[in-house]
Amino acid sequence: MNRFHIRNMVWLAAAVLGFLALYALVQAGIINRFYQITLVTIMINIIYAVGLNLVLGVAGQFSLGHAGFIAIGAYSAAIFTKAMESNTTGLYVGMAVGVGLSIILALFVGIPTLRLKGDYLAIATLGVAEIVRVIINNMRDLTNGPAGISGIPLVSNWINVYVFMVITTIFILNFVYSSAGRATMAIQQDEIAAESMGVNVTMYKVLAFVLGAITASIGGSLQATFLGIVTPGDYTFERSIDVLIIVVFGGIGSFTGSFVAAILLGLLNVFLQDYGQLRMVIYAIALVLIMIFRPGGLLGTRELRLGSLVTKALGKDKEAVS
Amino acid sequence: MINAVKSVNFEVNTGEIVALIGANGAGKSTILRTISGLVKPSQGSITYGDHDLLKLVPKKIVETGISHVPEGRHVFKGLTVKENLELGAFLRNDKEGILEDAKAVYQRFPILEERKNQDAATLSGGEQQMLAMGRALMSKPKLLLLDEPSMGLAPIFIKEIFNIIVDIQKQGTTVLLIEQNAKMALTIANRGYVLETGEIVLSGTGAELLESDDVQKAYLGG
Amino acid sequence: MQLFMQQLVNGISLGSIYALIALGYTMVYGTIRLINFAHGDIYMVGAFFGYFLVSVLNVNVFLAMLLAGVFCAILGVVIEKVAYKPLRKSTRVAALITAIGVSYFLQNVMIYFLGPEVRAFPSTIPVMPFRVFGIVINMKQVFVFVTTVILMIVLNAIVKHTKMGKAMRAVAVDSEAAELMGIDVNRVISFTFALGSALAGVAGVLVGVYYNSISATMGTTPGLKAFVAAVVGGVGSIPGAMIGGYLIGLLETIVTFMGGSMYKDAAVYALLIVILLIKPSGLFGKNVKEKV
Amino acid sequence: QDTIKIGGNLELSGAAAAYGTPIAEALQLAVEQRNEAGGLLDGQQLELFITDNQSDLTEAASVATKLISQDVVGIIGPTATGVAKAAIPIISEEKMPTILGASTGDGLTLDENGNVLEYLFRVCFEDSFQGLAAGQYATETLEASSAIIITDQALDYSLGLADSFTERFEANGGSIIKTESYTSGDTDFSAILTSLLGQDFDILYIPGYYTETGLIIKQARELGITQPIIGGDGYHSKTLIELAGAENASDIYFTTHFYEGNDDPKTQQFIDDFSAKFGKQPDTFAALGYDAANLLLDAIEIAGSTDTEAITQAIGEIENFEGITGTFSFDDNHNPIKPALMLKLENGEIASAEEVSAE
Amino acid sequence: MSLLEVKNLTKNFGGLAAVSNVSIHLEENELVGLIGPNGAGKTTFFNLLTGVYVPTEGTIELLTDNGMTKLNNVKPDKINELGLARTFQNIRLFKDQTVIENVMVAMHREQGNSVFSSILRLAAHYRTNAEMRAKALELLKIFNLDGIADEKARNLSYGQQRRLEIVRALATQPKILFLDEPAAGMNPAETAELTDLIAQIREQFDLTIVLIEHDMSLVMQICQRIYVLEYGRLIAQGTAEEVKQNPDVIRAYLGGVD
Ligand SMILES: Nc1ncnc2c1ncn2[C@@H]1O[C@H](COP(=O)(O)OP(=O)(O)OP(=O)(O)O)[C@@H](O)[C@H]1O
Ligand SMILES: Nc1ncnc2c1ncn2[C@@H]1O[C@H](COP(=O)(O)OP(=O)(O)OP(=O)(O)O)[C@@H](O)[C@H]1O
Ligand SMILES: [Mg+2]
Ligand SMILES: [Mg+2]
Repeated sequence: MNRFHIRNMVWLAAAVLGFLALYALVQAGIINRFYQITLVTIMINIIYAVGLNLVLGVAGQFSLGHAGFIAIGAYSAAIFTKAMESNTTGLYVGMAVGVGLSIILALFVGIPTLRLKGDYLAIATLGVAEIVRVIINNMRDLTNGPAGISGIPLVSNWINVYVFMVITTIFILNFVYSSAGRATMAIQQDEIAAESMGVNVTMYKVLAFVLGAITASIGGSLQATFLGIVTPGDYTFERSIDVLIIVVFGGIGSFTGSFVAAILLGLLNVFLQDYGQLRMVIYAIALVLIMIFRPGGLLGTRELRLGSLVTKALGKDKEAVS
Repeated sequence: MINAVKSVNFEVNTGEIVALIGANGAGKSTILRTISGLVKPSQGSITYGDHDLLKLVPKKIVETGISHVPEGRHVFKGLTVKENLELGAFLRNDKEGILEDAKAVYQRFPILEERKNQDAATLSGGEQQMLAMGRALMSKPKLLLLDEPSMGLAPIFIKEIFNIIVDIQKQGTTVLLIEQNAKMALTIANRGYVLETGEIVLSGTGAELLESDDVQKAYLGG
Repeated sequence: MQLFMQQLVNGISLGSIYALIALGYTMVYGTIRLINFAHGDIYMVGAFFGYFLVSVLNVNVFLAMLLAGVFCAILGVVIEKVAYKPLRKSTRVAALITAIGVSYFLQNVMIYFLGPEVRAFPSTIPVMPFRVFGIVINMKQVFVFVTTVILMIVLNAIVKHTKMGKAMRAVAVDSEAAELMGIDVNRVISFTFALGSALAGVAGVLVGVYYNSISATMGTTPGLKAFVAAVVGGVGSIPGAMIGGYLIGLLETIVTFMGGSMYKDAAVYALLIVILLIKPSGLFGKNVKEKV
Repeated sequence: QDTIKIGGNLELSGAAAAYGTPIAEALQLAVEQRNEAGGLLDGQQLELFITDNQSDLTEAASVATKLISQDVVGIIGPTATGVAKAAIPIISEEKMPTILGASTGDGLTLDENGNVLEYLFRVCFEDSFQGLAAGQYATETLEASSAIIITDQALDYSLGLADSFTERFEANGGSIIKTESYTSGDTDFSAILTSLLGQDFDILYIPGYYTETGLIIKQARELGITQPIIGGDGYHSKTLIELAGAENASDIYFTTHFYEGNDDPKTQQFIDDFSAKFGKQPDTFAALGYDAANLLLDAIEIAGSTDTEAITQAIGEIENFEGITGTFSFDDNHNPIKPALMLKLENGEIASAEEVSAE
Repeated sequence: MSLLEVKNLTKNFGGLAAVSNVSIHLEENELVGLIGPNGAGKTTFFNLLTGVYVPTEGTIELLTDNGMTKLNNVKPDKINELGLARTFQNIRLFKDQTVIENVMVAMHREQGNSVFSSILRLAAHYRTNAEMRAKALELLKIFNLDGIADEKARNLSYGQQRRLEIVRALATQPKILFLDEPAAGMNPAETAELTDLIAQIREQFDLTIVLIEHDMSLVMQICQRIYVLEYGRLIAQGTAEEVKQNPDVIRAYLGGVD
């Protein structure tokens, strides 16, 4: 209990338990191949949504450019995984390169554009993502153009996706509940006041944006190596909107909400698969109804704070500091 | 659900100035918002002349001659001072009369005339307060609801505001006034009510309340 | 040089289409600050409505355009009442998601009932090309251009000089204060939607006639481009929407002319970003100043 | 009695809905006809599961596993090459016989190392085949020596055709003067076409779908571009002519899979049946889908069981399958061996149809 | 040398000179009033000093460890770091954060560069966090806000919100505190209480305080010196007594005696 706090232990325990539960279900064949795809899709969506929630819910930056960063991660993973001798190494090298590129792009784009407000930022980031897609589309030597890259070794499965989901979530949550996170949140509430209280607005905005880009890119890498194919058509602005829907549906600013929403929408999708052409109609109606009856999202801004729940239950909230 | 206002009974007679005073959060603004239809009370009734105000939407309430200067000014940002005043006269159609009334507002607040074509968003706090007041006057109200009209005003303008209130009373307008500046308010008011946590705890003529020990202690700092 | 002039004509015709859709976009945005993602789909419904009038009922195109306008106005008002009104007090992003839901709904209902295929709109306006200084211009181009300009002027007059226009601007800024002025906020918003959607309906038929091609997904791309046009021009500004439309139309054409056709979409977004960086509220947008 | 379950992994919504939907319809028609004719394997009825993959990669994979978990014995689709690729790892691993209707992408039936994917077949020829055939036709029959290509840059199909066309056209001594591109969904091509006005060329090669190419033809002809226009099977729809306008649809050539005007009674019967059921003319996608479906159904009958291994084997061994899109067998790469047709349009009518080859 | 030296400060908005050629100085531990009719340029003056607006002309210089440092063109967060903090005329709290979080945001610089320790949740993170919390609570206590430390700021009454703004500004450990109409919306009893508090924190934190206020009882009672603005220009300065007698001030601001 010296270097780590009891709350960390609680979260760690929860993550391990979750893993074991899934493992058992997969072994027992209850989570069959079909549900594994659903499971992985949900988990990757969680990675995307948690990142976007940091940008939108905490920093208050309305970004519609998530698809661009996802595409970058996906393509670098695709290229490296195919090119390298060891596919697993390829994935991680590709992921690292994707993260690097995403950071560079996020800085390059973020520093000038993050001073835009609301919808203006949204359309500007959407534009950036579309530019990324057009470039990918036209760099046929590297990316194989609109046909995309297929035959990517299927290195990812539910296990490494789960691990990355846990890591990115913990990382982002810890950031949110740090002093820096508080400052970022303050910027969302009132930029001028935050600045006058000594908060470096540009830095924190860009930081949140970059973190969002990193997670998007990681998610993209995982998805590419799970599915085995990447095509530019898979990263249109509609992909950004899908992620946005998860975040809003769960409750902007609520990370628990993003989890719940990703799971529910994933299951809704499975349920709707049997409805053929009606499926999108039903989905659209569901979307409208959900927003009408729960405009603040499922959980509003509420959060499941497992750590504090347990420490409270143990009655050692105060003295656990040592 | 917070019950901002519990059970409040009071009346305003035609031609009167009635002051509502009370500490922060007592529910004063909520009462005005209920009268102008911005919030609907859980129970009770508000009648104005022959009208049952609870049955009317804000637009209809304005049509009956009620005008509300809300807390926090709520000027139309992005529109000029002039356009703000024109919106105050939204339900009127007498072009000449509107022009004349705008002139009268400018006369009372010369700074507004100087800022005529300026975006209301960039007005100083006090200027916005004056604009909100001027805008309400543009509708030629029969009943004027004022929520802390002197807030943020320089002493010289506070005097002006209270002069205006007395003036328009003379012209036949009824005024329901919320003020932190209880002394001034009670001085010009015919009657007053003291509100605490959603309930009326005291009422009387302006002079009576000014004299009251409770009021002295709680609201006049004396 | 002559080729370049010809390209300018092409750019202006294309720009007219974007401008036409952008006008309705910007109207709605200007009043309730909602990115009405479904606007492009209302335009699509308008096109289909016109298609059935013209090809099944043999209605005259101009009448069809008018009727499509009326139909879409009603549709717009219904959508607003059902889907957007309940969300007026919630976050803007929530309303945006609803708009996206409505967009998916319209598009997929049309696909469900009419199929995803492209249909040919009967060509009813004669092409009648004529030459001015060696540049070929046809009747359709003239028609679209003139319609767009007229609509822009009419709309601008409504917003700038009528009582309703003033009410729209007041509602945009502070709907509660607007109510206190005696403005019927619901009616103003309905009116805005009716007008914006009517424009979309007219545009739908017009584009159907112009390109003689319609499909359930026809609204997506122009919807997005029109949105970009509205932002470039400054959302809420009616002349801005038109200028934005023309700018994008011209840019696409010029980029293609210079041999960069594969990058024309990227160029449009690059233009958007550059303009926003220089003027964060678009060319004609009012920079809403915040008093500290 | 048990039913025999057939799956459809098709684009009913999303970007490729216009191509997946006719295949789904043809599939329905084929299954319905077979059921009316008494079903398969001693009167077992067929049950069809068509699931929408939304033209989305992940969905296509998900739908594939879902169909497999519903115990289908064979799958038709997906349609778009990219979408199909997302489903391939799964059907290969699960050993599910799959027939693609209109996925023309090169090498789709082969794995990364060039080995044939055992369970995957398609009834359409490859992009390169069409491109080469068109290149050959342009130089040999039309005697063209210079060409301009306009591609849909968002469409691998279009780029694939353009590549192989270029290869053959240049090999035969022609030259490509210029390449322009547009994006699927565009409706205004005047800028591209105007930039061709001053150029001297013999033909235009515009591989793409009728959705856009119909408009390109119209706008080109209206601008006074009179050169022959050549395309691929994406042109093969009545809508192309409607979009272009009959008066503009002249001197148009395209490679395709079948000719609705041929006197083969099978073809005419199909057209009648399809029109009767869906109230519209079938296009190539429908024709290919119909062949894919019937091929699978025949294979089940031949296999004599619903064992997927047996069905797979039966598909591979089918000889001279008599389809709407020609009579064919599969080559070693599971591509159909059949000639392409080159159709020519004059005034919106098919004026001629001749067999072409890539040789 | 003065603590803060402002020379010939001017700010134009289009044709309007909101602040025009104003020179003032502030000494250590002073309590200075800034008054003037509505629209005189008081808030704009604060905005210039705290970096929200960039001056059109003139200089602002602050005494720091490196001598007089020019503040023109320095960004607000840097100015705050140099020791200037403020409250706002139109309350600008972080409404959806709790009272104590509002204060802790203002203290974030203190925690130094510990993003790393935070993300990894090292024990150090919890320690500094607890320390900050304790410190924030102490400050809240002075203004009698500690009882509602975990309430969302938006739920506070107007008077409480004004006080929280002061606490938040204090938490940045300023040398100079600028208060823009701290008593607006308060009744006389509440104003009197606030007056005492302001005097008290000046003592306790060894602050220089500048306040804009229209409530003359407050201004006259505690300000050692007063500057008066009208139409952006400095029209008078001096002690409360001097200013009160000044005919220009009476004409422009106080109004004639009734
Ligand atoms: N929409 C609302 N939701 C919840 N509580 C509310 C709402 N509006 C007002 N309240 C609460 O009702 C109470 C009365 O508020 P009101 O604004 O009427 O007070 P007031 O007397 O005008 O105070 P002040 O002098 O500060 O303006 C307050 O405690 C306030 O927090
Ligand atoms: N951004 C701006 N653009 C244009 N004019 C402005 C801007 N900001 C302030 N002004 C004008 O400058 C003048 C000074 O405004 P300021 O807010 O400084 O006044 P103030 O002295 O604080 O008044 P109050 O006591 O009413 O708050 C006002 O007349 C205002 O209209
Ligand atoms: Mg109040
Ligand atoms: Mg001020």
